[in-house]
Amino acid sequence: MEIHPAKRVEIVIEAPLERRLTQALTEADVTGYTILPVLGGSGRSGRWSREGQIGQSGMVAVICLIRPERLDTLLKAAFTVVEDHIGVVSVTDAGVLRAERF
Amino acid sequence: MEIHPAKRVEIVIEAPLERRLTQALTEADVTGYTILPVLGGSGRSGRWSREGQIGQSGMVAVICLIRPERLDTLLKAAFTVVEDHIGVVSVTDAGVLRAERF
Amino acid sequence: MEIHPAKRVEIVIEAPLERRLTQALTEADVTGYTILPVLGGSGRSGRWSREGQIGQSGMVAVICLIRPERLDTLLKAAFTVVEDHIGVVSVTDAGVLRAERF
Amino acid sequence: MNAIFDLALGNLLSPIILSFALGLFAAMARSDLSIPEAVAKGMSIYLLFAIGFKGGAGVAAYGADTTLLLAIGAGVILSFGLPFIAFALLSTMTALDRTNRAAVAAHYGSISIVTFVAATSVLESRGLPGEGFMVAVAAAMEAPAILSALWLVARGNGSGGKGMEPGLLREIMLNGSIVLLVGAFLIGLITGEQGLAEIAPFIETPFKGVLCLFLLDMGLIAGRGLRRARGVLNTGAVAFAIVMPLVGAATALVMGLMIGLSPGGIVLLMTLGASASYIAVPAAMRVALPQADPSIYLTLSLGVTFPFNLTLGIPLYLAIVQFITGG
Amino acid sequence: MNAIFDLALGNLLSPIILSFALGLFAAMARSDLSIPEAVAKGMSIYLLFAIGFKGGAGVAAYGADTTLLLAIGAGVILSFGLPFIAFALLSTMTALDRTNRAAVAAHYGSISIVTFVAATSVLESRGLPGEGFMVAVAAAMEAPAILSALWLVARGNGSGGKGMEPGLLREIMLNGSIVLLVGAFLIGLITGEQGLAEIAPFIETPFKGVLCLFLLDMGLIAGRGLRRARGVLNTGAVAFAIVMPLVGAATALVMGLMIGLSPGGIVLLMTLGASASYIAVPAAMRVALPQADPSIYLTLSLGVTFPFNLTLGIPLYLAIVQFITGG
Amino acid sequence: MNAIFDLALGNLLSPIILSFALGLFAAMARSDLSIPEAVAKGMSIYLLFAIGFKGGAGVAAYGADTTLLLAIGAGVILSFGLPFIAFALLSTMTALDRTNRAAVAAHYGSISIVTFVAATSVLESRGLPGEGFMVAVAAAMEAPAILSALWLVARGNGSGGKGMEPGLLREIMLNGSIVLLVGAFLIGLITGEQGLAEIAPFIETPFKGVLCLFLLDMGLIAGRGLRRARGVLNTGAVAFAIVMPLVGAATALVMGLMIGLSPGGIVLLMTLGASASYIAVPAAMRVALPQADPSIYLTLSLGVTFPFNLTLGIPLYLAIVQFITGG
Ligand SMILES: Nc1ncnc2c1ncn2[C@@H]1O[C@H](COP(=O)(O)O)[C@@H](O)[C@H]1O
Ligand SMILES: Nc1ncnc2c1ncn2[C@@H]1O[C@H](COP(=O)(O)O)[C@@H](O)[C@H]1O
Ligand SMILES: Nc1ncnc2c1ncn2[C@@H]1O[C@H](COP(=O)(O)O)[C@@H](O)[C@H]1O
Ligand code: NA
Ligand code: NA
Ligand code: NA
Repeated sequence: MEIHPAKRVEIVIEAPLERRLTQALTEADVTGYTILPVLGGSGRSGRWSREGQIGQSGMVAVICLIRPERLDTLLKAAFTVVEDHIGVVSVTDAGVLRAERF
Repeated sequence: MEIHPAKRVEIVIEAPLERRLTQALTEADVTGYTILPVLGGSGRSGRWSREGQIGQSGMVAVICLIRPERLDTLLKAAFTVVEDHIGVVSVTDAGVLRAERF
Repeated sequence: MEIHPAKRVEIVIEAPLERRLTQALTEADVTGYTILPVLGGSGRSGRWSREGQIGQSGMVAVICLIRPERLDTLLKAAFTVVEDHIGVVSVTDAGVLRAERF
Repeated sequence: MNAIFDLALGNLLSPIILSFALGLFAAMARSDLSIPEAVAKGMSIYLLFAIGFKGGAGVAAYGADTTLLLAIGAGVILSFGLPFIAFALLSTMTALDRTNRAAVAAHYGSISIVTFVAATSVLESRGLPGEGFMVAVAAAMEAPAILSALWLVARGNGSGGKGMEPGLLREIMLNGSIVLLVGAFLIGLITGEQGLAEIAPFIETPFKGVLCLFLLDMGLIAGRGLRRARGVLNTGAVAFAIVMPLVGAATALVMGLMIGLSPGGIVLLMTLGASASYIAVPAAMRVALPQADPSIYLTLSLGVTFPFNLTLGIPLYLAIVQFITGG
Repeated sequence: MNAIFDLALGNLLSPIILSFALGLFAAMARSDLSIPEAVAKGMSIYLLFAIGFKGGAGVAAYGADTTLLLAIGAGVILSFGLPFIAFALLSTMTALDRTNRAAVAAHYGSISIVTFVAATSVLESRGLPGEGFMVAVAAAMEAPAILSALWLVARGNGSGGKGMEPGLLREIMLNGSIVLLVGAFLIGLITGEQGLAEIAPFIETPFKGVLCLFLLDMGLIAGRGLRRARGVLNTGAVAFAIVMPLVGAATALVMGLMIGLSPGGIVLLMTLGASASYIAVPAAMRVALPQADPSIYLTLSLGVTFPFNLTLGIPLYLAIVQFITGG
Repeated sequence: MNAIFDLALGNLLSPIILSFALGLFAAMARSDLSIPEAVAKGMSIYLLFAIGFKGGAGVAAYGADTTLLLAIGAGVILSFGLPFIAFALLSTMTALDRTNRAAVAAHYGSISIVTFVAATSVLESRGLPGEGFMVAVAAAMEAPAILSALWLVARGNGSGGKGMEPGLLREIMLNGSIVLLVGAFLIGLITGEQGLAEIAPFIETPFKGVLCLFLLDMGLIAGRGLRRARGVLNTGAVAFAIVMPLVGAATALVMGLMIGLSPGGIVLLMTLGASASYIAVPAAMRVALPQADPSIYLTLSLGVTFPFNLTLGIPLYLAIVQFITGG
């Protein structure tokens, strides 16, 4: 089966910023992403767990598959939101099965 | 530690098809996979969020680690299920720690 | 945007061992990780689903982004916990946006 | 006419409908108010269990006769038949393609259990309870409509669906809500009044309150759907979503009178005929007719027909039955 | 004998047991009916809190004497001792290896709080309530069995477990369900009848209904386990899962008579002896004895012994006690 | 003085406070006891709906006069003003930077609805209920404090926040808990006593019990926070978290007397002034002041001030009001 080259970007970000991130992505014309729940984690700002939270706190993971040439646009858009906040952004080389899909 | 080459396939698919997908995988002798919940996403068919759903709708992410030579078998099996439906299939090069495990 | 090389390690492990794993990681000075919930899966020890569980059973996926040179330390720490148990450990080449973050 | 209006107003100002309206408003205003999926599912399990159990205990207390069988028969015929009417209406009122028309039609043949529950609740406060076995009729009406829709698609030279996938029928019949509803009905039937006495403080006392919170969630979901569907739906489709429940209710009214249901029972059958599914059928459509667009059938069913029935439909059906039966 | 049979039948036809049966059926038939994990956990928290609180308030109302201490002592001895009997039985009845035998044995020394709750519920409707402090006995029996199992493995030249990992004992003792049960017991003890009056509408009124839905979920889980375990389990293992509760109940009967419990209290102690854990112990086994196969111990405990106790066991234990004490 | 002590003790030994203490203990002892997020959220939705509805029905029953408007005005002024007092206190008592001081200040201007609910519950059992409309006052006090905090940061040449991001104000005002509280209040107001009668078995009967389990969860969360915060917080900050509620309560006392609230109403206004937010404000701070450290403001608000108000604060405020009003 033909596999089309792509980049897989994974953004772990605070839940209250989710709406802002997807909006920034949409404005940058990145309309393909998947949002996964996160149970807990640890980073520079210490350890946390969803069970120790009330309300809309906690984090989510946003996964974007994107054409390699559009990676920079995506990262710039994401960065404006993530910048001041805790969270990580990672990129992996990937392939996608149905190219018309993204 | 020795790392064995593998492919990591990530399939985002509608929840009502989960059973069909894992069945197709099992029939193709792919018996290792992990299923993650998905909170929401966006793609060609627009935006959705788990909170806007009733019943078994929504999507799940199925992750398979597989020997590189078996990738095509897996993709073909997955494709028969995913074909008509919304969702994405992506592939990444990976390594696995315990080769006897897959 | 500058992307720093990294390794992305994904460990699928039984939930009752989560605390032990994160402790082992912390002791090995790996303080960055994200924990995702897992709905179900299949492997050498058969198929399971979170819905078929009571209490703290089930699995979680722990994702670590780490500098390539520290990969071996991480894998050794993880291995002491995962060793006797069911689960998988996979590694992918990745890049990270904010290097000071890990 | 005035009576209908008063009834509708009284209905509109009940905590139940106002909770739905609150949800609708919150979603429209893009509030982040949300009810966790697990809690919503828990509440729907509670409601299905309670309504099934009470129905079964009702049959155990007052007995069942041939009307029970006739009513189930009528329900099955409605569920099989209404999709054809819906399909025809959609062909004239909208420009939807065959697959989407069939998918929407399946929803209107099947039923909405929450609308049924709301009608039960209204009837009880009016002292006009329907037959206990109407719960079984509701369960029997969930699935047949799906088969009609698949047949409608297949007839159009299979351009859309792959026909009846093996396993799908079984899956539809063993759908969680059908199993729970029928199972609770049987438990109520077996344990009867004694069983009801044991668990009444659980399934009767807080029932209306839980229904409020559940409808709050339904309002949130419907509101989000409507917000997204702006522009997607044209007037024809929206008109269909209001005409079709009236057609379904009218058909059900005739059948209810023919088989001799009580006034309350007729109102419930009309409500079933008028209501459209948004749980069982959408899931089945994703498997059987993936080309059909969920935003069309969900918005019509949940965004238009559901609130219509809840606010105007049920009082109207009740008033009509009261007028006809001179109640 | 007839009395036992009638009792068993009456028990079988209660909404509680029928809900369990419904879940079992739905899972066996592969219905997609399921109760969200969070809701099931919420219900178990409710049940533990309610049962603990009521026990504590009961002790506050009627006082506690040395029987309380004796009963807790008896419970601890049972929990430590039963695994050895279970291990010996498994050695003769099955071909399981040492680790798996020890793991299964741990489950049968420990207890199932839901079985205990169901027994309480049956006793109450028979007007034969046990001592309030039996809740404390239940809590005391959760953990010791795990230590016996680890010792049994370690004795076999450590071929299986790594012995007692540091932190594990603390983890077992501070297990969520033990903390909640004991904590609620203490709150009930401290606030007494006044506290009970304040929250009785929450912890007493809907109790049986919640138990129904909870057992529906247990039925679903047990059914899924049984479906998966087909072929894995042989006759010997299944026979063990029915013989062992009888042995446990008999041992508990003797101890209960010796320490002078009330008839209701004896039935509860027998139920504790007869029941097998499926929450605390499985989690501990995954950490301490990872080589043991969960599908063996979970299926025996949850798939065979749990339904056996619920349907036949409890009525049997009650009938025996009534026969002996002439009740 | 003795009366205060007795009241405090009586309050301490209620199931509600003991449940909180149990959660605190379990978290401190690192038990794995936990309440699923979805269940906790479901309980908070229940509590908000119930308290809002009861407040609205109360206003419908007894009417509202200008005191209602005065009370809302007083609440808004308190919410706007208290952050400035808090900011000044923090400047002298701690070495926190400007952004963190502003973030903490926002929490103390806003309110904790659970503390409010607990106070309502205490007042009811003392036969001293406050005005129904105090719920509306609570809702009105949620947001203004956030604006004061943002202004405090902006004044310090914008070193911390980016000012008022577009959309944030709307987001804060349409925060789920505000919408639910106000919405339920309006539903209660519209449906009045009849509506209350319909759903009272749901929103009144189990209320205290649900509050117990909810506070158990709050105890778990507070305990986990405290465990993590060891060392992070110094004496100055902790002292602030006890002094500030007293200052807030005193300010509210004066305003409550001025606008002529009932004794119960004054206690509620004092409780609102004394309590600190841990739901709405933290989420807003993550967006508006991301540089502020959540572990500081959450620990002070949830780990120190919340338990202080629950155990000592409320009885104290009640005793003071009884002393002043000669009640
Ligand atoms: N190296 C890492 N690998 C995986 N996840 C991380 C890593 N660093 C941070 N995270 C995630 O991002 C969150 C915030 O990280 P930080 O901004 O470093 O406090 C953490 O709670 C983790 O969920
Ligand atoms: N480019 C993408 N990156 C990540 N997830 C995607 C992408 N495209 C689609 N998805 C996921 O697949 C679902 C269906 O996509 P689609 O079939 O394009 O409507 C979306 O809701 C997303 O969860
Ligand atoms: N090849 C694989 N790909 C993805 N996940 C796997 C794979 N093998 C095992 N897993 C996950 O690890 C769990 C335990 O696997 P095992 O130890 O093989 O029984 C499974 O239930 C899956 O969730
Ligand atoms: Na219908
Ligand atoms: Na036992
Ligand atoms: Na305040």
